[in-house]
Amino acid sequence: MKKVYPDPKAALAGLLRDGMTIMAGGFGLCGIPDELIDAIQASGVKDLTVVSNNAGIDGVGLGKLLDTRQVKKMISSYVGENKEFARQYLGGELEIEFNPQGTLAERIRAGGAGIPAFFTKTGVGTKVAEGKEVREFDGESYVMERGLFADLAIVHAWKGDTEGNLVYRKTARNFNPMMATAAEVTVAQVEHLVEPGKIDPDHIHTPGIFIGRILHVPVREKRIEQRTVRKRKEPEAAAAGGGQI
Amino acid sequence: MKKVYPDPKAALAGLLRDGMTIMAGGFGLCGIPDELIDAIQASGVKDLTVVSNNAGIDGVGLGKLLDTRQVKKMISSYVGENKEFARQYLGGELEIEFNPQGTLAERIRAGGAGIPAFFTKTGVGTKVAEGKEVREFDGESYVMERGLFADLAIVHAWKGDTEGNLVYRKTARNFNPMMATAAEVTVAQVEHLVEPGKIDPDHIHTPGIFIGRILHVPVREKRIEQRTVRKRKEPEAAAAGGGQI
Amino acid sequence: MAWTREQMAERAARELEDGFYVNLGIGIPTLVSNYIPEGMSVQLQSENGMLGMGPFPYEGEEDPDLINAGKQTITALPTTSYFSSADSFGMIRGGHIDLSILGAMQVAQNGDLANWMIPGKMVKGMGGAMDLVAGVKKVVVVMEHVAKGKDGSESPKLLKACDLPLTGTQVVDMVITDLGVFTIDKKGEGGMTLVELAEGVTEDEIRAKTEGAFKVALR
Amino acid sequence: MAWTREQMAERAARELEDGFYVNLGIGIPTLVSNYIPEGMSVQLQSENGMLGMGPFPYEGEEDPDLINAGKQTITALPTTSYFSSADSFGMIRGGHIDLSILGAMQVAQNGDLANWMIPGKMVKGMGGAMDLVAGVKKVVVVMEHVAKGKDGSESPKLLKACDLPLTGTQVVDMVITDLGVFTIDKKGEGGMTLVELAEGVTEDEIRAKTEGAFKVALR
Repeated sequence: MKKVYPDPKAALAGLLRDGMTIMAGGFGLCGIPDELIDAIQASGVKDLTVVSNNAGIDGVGLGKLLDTRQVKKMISSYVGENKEFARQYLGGELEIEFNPQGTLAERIRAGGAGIPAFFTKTGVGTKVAEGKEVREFDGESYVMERGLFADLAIVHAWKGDTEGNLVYRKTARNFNPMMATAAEVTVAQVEHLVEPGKIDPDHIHTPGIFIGRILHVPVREKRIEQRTVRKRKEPEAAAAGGGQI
Repeated sequence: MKKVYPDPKAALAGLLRDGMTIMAGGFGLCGIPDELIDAIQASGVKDLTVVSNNAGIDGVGLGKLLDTRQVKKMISSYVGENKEFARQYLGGELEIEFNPQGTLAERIRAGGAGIPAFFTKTGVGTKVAEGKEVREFDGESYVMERGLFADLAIVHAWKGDTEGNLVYRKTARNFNPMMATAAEVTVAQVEHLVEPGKIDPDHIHTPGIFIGRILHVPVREKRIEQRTVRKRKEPEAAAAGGGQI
Repeated sequence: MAWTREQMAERAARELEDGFYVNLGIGIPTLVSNYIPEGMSVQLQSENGMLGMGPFPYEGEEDPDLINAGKQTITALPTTSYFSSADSFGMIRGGHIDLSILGAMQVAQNGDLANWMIPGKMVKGMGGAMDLVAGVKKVVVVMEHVAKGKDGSESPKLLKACDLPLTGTQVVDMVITDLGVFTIDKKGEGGMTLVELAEGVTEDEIRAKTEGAFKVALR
Repeated sequence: MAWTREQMAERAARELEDGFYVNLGIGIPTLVSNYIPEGMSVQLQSENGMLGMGPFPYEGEEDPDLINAGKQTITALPTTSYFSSADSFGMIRGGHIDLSILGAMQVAQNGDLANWMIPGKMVKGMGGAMDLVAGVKKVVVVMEHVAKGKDGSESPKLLKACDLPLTGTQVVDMVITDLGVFTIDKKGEGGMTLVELAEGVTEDEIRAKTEGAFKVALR
């Protein structure tokens, strides 16, 4: 039972077909399975429904699949950074289903955990609840949301072993762990591929059972969407974006 | 904002009242918050509803609260190892609500995650589904289960920092992480208490936000319910209980 | 000659496939781990929060923080991962476990299973059994063909319909008893089929000891 | 004199309490982190999966794997923990975050909030805003008191009812504008109350620029 594949093309061989649903991990450009996205672009597969919190930016990440018009529909929470996306959407060439970010995360988690539907406060009384069942529990209103399950999930992890056990790094974790559980087949690209036993079993974020195929991607430069820094001379308290004293 | 308390009694001060609902982590005797249970026993608080996968064994863990008749109702999945439990139950002194283990785990996780109800295949067509809504999704039947939320959760972790970030060890994790999220106040006992920054933030299982109070419990002997061993001379393949070749 | 417990476990092990993730119940199912064919990668799941369960520890090496769902001390393997009970049953309920092998009190010809309570007796609880049978892709029951009363009487366990409270409805794919092997078309209309006989056991003997209807298609 | 952006952020910071876990939106809310009183422990949550968010990194120390919900590079603190988006929004939806400070296009007198889309314009999506306003214990909106059109016209943002698509219904507890501070009894019948005026701003000025009904109880 070999899970390790030599390159992105091999790792996706036999898994792609027109009209399929693909989940792609990542938040913005952080923790995206970029090499697998490249291979999907190269394959030419089309009419895809893509479940991903964002849609990449122009020419990067999922933006590439938009450039080549391989995507029919996006299921996302925020797609603001992509001009080609806007063009196709406004031109009626691309369908979009917006989900609140937490509802999207929970729908994916539910799909992977055998839960076909759940109730949430999020979106009650808004467009998001239109056409959905709204029910009261203990005096509060909740909307019913459905689990999501894909034909294929592609995820990015920092470290993985040949059994498919994965560890994510910092905020590059985001949607990857749930997506890994919510597809017929999950393919993981990892920055460091190690032998079983090299990862402390208490540190594993995604157990190998969820990973059908795994691929080592050599470390390369990762893109930063919003490079924000502070000057070395500035006092710490003056830096925006967070603080704890 | 100090979360660290010097002893179990102090850590529970002001939190206990008759008739309250308490979640207690652990599976069997593994990963149970035993020192906190002892302190609850000593407090004399009564008419408790206790949510816990098991009910301890006679004189150990939650078994202690049964001995002193402080428990009115158990919400559990399996309570087989406790004679006093059986006596009180058969005598009508103790109420029990059995939940399938996975349903119990998910109800607790839902309670902590703001999900009042969800659907599951587990228990459809059995006593467990009686009186509950059963609904079809995509041709399969599912039963609706409700989230669980307690007044107090007590959990055991291997390591914690003063901010309340927790790490569990091996299968002592079990119900502890979900319970930590599903109560008004959660009190954690930890074997090792460290300063913030001493735990790799990628290794934290329970973020400190969920922990209201934390307590260092010195390492002591942990009880084993079913000591099962193999002889050193036996070939590995002959050992029951698991195997991988 | 009926099969021994070991032979039943050995037969059940033939349902394993390379790369399978498997949950084994208490009793005979536990023995199945002794018959995993060499060179086959099979990972055992323990529903209390572990994947990649190893053998029992050597004496003196027991770790109270490392137990299986039967609360027995066990060991880890290089492939091991630990997780919470919610994640463990997400794995089970979500259909990620390939095979569950477990014991039973009764199985009906439509795949209904009863293995958790006897009315009037002390009820211990269903533990994870209901989740496993509802969620796991393939469910194999290993049990004695008949129940033996204290007076030596025998009563069938393979029934038209279970009379004990159910653990799950239409959940069993295969039943391995000491007398033979049955498949069940649990989601369809195909019913129960006798597909193997233990050495020296006749179809007639099985028919006499089975209440549920079954076809015969020995292979 | 209306409050500046910094003064609005400073005023919002007065809603912080020791031990609070807080989620800050983009824009003025982000500035609130500059006004956390010394000695007060406040942990910032970033909904993409982080608790204990630190300041922006020094130049050259940016880590592409460490960003906030606005996709900006940030840093960690000794208290930091990372988690998945599902766990992050479990935290939010489950009511574990004490305070959310965010911007708005419109707020209604009953606490309805609109801040995610303008019909006819390109819709970018609601991101985590709907989850935050539905789940966080206390929601504080920080915004300009009126919207300014390109022609210099002004239109009120504190309304009887929002006309833009809603982000949440009855979710806002407090509104801090450049002119003053309002509280909203979002779950009750108490309506909206003006409780503070920016220095030099009069009740009349606010009344002229506010469509929603409000009581006055200056403190």
